[in-house]
Amino acid sequence: MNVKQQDKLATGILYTIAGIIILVLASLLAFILIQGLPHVTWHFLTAPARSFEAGGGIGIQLFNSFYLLVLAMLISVPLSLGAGIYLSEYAKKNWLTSLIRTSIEILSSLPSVVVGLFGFLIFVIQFKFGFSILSGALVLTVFNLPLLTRNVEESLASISSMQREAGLALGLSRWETVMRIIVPEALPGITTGMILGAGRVFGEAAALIYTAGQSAPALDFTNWNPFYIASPLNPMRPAETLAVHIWKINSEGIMPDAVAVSAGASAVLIVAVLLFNLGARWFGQHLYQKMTGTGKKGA
Amino acid sequence: MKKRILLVAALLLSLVTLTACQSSADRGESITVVGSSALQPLVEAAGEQYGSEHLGKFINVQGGGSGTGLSQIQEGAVAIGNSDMYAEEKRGIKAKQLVDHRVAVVGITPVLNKKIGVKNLSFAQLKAIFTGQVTNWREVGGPNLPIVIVNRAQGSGTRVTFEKWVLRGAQAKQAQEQESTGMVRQIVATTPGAISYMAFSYVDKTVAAVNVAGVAPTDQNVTTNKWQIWSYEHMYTNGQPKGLTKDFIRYIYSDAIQEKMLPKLGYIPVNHMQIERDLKGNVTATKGG
Amino acid sequence: MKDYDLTKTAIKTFDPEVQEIALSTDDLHVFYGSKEQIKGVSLQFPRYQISSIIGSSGSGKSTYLRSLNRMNDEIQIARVTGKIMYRGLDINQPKIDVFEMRKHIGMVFQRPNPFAKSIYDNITFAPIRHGVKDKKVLDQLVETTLQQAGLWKEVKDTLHKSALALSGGQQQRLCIARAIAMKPDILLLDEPASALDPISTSVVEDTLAQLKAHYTIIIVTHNMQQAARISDYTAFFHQGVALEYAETKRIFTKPAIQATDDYVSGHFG
Amino acid sequence: MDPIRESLLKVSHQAKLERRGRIIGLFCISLIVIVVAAIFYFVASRGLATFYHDKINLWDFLTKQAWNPGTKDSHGNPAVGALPMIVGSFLVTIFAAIVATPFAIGAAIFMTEISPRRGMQILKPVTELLVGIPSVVYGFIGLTVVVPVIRQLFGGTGFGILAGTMVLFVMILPTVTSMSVDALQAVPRYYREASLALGATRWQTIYKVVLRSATPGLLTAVVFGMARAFGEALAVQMVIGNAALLPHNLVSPASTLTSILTMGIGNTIMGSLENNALWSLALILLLMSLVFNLLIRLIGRKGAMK
Repeated sequence: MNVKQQDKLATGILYTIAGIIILVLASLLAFILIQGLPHVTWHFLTAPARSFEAGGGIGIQLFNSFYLLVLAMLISVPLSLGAGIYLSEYAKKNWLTSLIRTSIEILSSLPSVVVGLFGFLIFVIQFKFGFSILSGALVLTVFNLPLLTRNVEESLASISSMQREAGLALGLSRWETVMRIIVPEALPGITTGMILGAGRVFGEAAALIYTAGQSAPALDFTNWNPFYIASPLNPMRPAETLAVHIWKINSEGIMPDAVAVSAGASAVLIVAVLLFNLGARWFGQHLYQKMTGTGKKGA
Repeated sequence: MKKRILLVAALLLSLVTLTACQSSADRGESITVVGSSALQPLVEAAGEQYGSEHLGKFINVQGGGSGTGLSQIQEGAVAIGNSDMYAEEKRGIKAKQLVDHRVAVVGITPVLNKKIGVKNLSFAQLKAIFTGQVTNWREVGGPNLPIVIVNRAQGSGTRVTFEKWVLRGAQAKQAQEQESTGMVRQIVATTPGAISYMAFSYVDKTVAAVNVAGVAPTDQNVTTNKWQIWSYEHMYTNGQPKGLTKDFIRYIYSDAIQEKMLPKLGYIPVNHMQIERDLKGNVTATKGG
Repeated sequence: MKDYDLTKTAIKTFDPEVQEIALSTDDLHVFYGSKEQIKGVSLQFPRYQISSIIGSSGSGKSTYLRSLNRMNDEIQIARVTGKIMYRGLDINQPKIDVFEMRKHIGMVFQRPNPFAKSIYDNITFAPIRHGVKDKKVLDQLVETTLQQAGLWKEVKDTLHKSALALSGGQQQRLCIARAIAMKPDILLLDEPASALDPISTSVVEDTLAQLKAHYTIIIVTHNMQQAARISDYTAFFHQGVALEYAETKRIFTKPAIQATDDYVSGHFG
Repeated sequence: MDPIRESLLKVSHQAKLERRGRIIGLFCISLIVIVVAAIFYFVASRGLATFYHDKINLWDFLTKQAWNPGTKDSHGNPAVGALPMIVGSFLVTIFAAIVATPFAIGAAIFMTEISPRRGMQILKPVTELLVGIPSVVYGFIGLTVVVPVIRQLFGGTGFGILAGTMVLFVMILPTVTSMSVDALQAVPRYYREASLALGATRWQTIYKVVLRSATPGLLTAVVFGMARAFGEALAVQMVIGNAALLPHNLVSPASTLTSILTMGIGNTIMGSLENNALWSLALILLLMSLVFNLLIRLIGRKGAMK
């Protein structure tokens, strides 16, 4: 076989591989959507769940997922940004830093159930937050911080050190240089990481079972006073999320339409992740343009 | 941008602290019930109904398993701990300080994959199957098909009850384990030669329940103890219940729950029992019988 | 490579009464880890003059320049000892506010490094952060600095376009404009023309000649013709030592040291 | 007095900002360090209690095959042999990596070398979307699709190492792919140009130049994927069968450290041997993740030296 044929063959194989991957994903998506979408109605999206009768919806779970996501990201984004900046800009290159880095990375491959149990013992019991959105958001923060921090650090490190020198040579502090020049430039990378993190938050079940809880008490959508117990904004109420709901009905569901609810909820979850993905990407691009004054990424 | 994020975070944190400090009067009242996944549907349904009848009062129900329920109530982290077994049966639990409320009875039946076709098994056969002495359905009057055992997780209430009355102290064969009844049912339904066990309420058309020693798995047979594989569902409180906890437990014992809701969900009301069985398995007739 | 006697040096000194000194170093040493990069350099840079530093690659000329406004502080393994005298103060000591100091001792780097922002923002960014808020003042600042850097005509209609869209030469002049927008006392340039084509280079050189009226300029270059063209004084570095420092004309016509002679006549190494 | 000289001796606004920024950063990183330390302490203290408090022999724990912490064996010792789970975890991880590597690297080559435009427009969003699918859904699909198919093809129950491998393969694919893309993109363009200019075909260039110089990065991607696979719990638990038995073949029910851990943790009482033994499994997971990490570093260092 001569080199030309080899080249053709290899290209063919690569096309096949790319095709297979797309096929696998397409069939995955199709499977979830075809099974689930027929069950998705406006009623399904807004009605509260029923524990043992047919006809329940996922309204509260859907809201909980989003609220938890927002809360978790509000806590973890600034923290990971601060930590990532510290690691990439300030930390001395010594054994202590590398120890910290290593332990953060190890934490990121810990099974989420271990993190969930840790959160349960610390936040739910020790801090007496109970099964609540707050406990859930905190445990998701713990769960997500290593990944986000690493991502921020890597994104910052990928920006040329010449940019830092430029800022410093103008008499700016390293902090201001990083916050106003390096971070905006690293924004696409940081946003991608945040999106992936948010996707993990949205789909996480194991860590939430013991922290945000598995019950979705009825919410009073007319009362937005965060102190009222049935208020959607109350961070101290238990909140079953969509992923936990899927897990629960798959394992212990006794409602007659459990299969349909589970399939429908999975489809909604996928669609939500997809929409979120696109939205965050658009937002990141928008922010990047606004902060750097560029139409497109420069040369 | 950073400042804004920090500001929002600070606001939220203060909000949270405020919320935590607020008196219970303006934010309603709630208790948390944790534990046995077998009892979870009942308490959840009852809690929902209770909440709709008592405005501003909320019952939060969590699963997690009997072990979680017992250890949480022992630590005083929750108001009620649900369990499928007596607290005394679980190692590491100081049962003395806990108050037992037996709110329902659940019968547990062996279930088979429908294609096996075996209708009746003796206790000896069941024991032989689950200890691994018998590995083919042919040996117990079925088709020539290897037996696939599906267990619940070690320590699960359903498994403890089943092994207590079927194996009677013998060591179970190491086999597949599943965390939840839903998974077990799905696996038994789709795997040729599969056998497992589950609460009556979970048995549906996809799996086949069998008679044990000629006794059918019915509520009626449980109330007379002719069907021996059953357990009480316990709601444990740490000390005598007070306030909302007490009110809710009383509500569970009310006719609205016991007579109307329990049968619909597949549980047997405690006062239907014609016998009483204590921790050691001693059976005595009750007033009802 | 020939071995030159590093102890034999010819360093010009100035009489402060006659010539005002903008910046000077006294026995400056720079260590990267355990390696000594600069081995005790003492030089005086006169005010409103262009001084250039020449020498082969690895002679330590850039390292020396970077320590003048303490950019070497940002390299963790670097350690600088000796005195850097500026306005009667040794600025190589912790109590000196390094950020304030860098406002007065600006720097332009070897490769153009504009921020990923618009041309306008590139220039106004630092002044705004240092407290200039008035829009009119900023507009004026952008125009004057760009004019001083010889870039105004080319970009005056595209001020709000990304600076990254400019050519390399334009970017470098923008960086110069950005540096002088801080109205520094002293401008340090680290081979500012090394990445540029000949035309851009000559524009940058013209720019520097004009800036000389208001700024003290210290420029590192590997291009001897450039040093000869634009500078008033020239220092020759070799292996971390300043071997000779004198009027530029003298360095290129009658060097006092053999090494300098070899270097400027192309027989070096 | 010289105002510039004066200002040099004062603390400037920027210096204050710098100090504040450093403190904020330090605060964030300390918080993370505290959390990490707390989790490590937490897992280690409970995981080690099995050996100190309950007097289990470490060697027995690692090599014995019987896992039944609630009961005692013939010598009166609790049966806590974690070997089946350790073997199971390693098998699914290694197999998943073996299957995923060619696909991931192939896809990465496609995206960077063959058809960057289409690759980046279709394949990249597609792989990133895969990351967003929750593991519950993967497990659900594994249970309803993969397990029956395996049962049809190979007999048995369908649960086992093979099913776990298939599910993990799809789960780690996006991670490995996107990291491989990064590794390939890091190869300077002039390497390729030089090779092509010398008359090499595209495939020769990819194979002999690009892949070779990206090897450390690609290895890192694979090891990272393995670390992921090792720690995955819910999805694997749904398809592997969770039998604490040494697997005889790829289609007999087996178990992993995570599956046994996740399953048992709700049914045991804090402080009991059953519970401690599960935390010992978590400790093994933690240590393995340390090993994977060191491996990644080692590869990185080798790559840097080249």
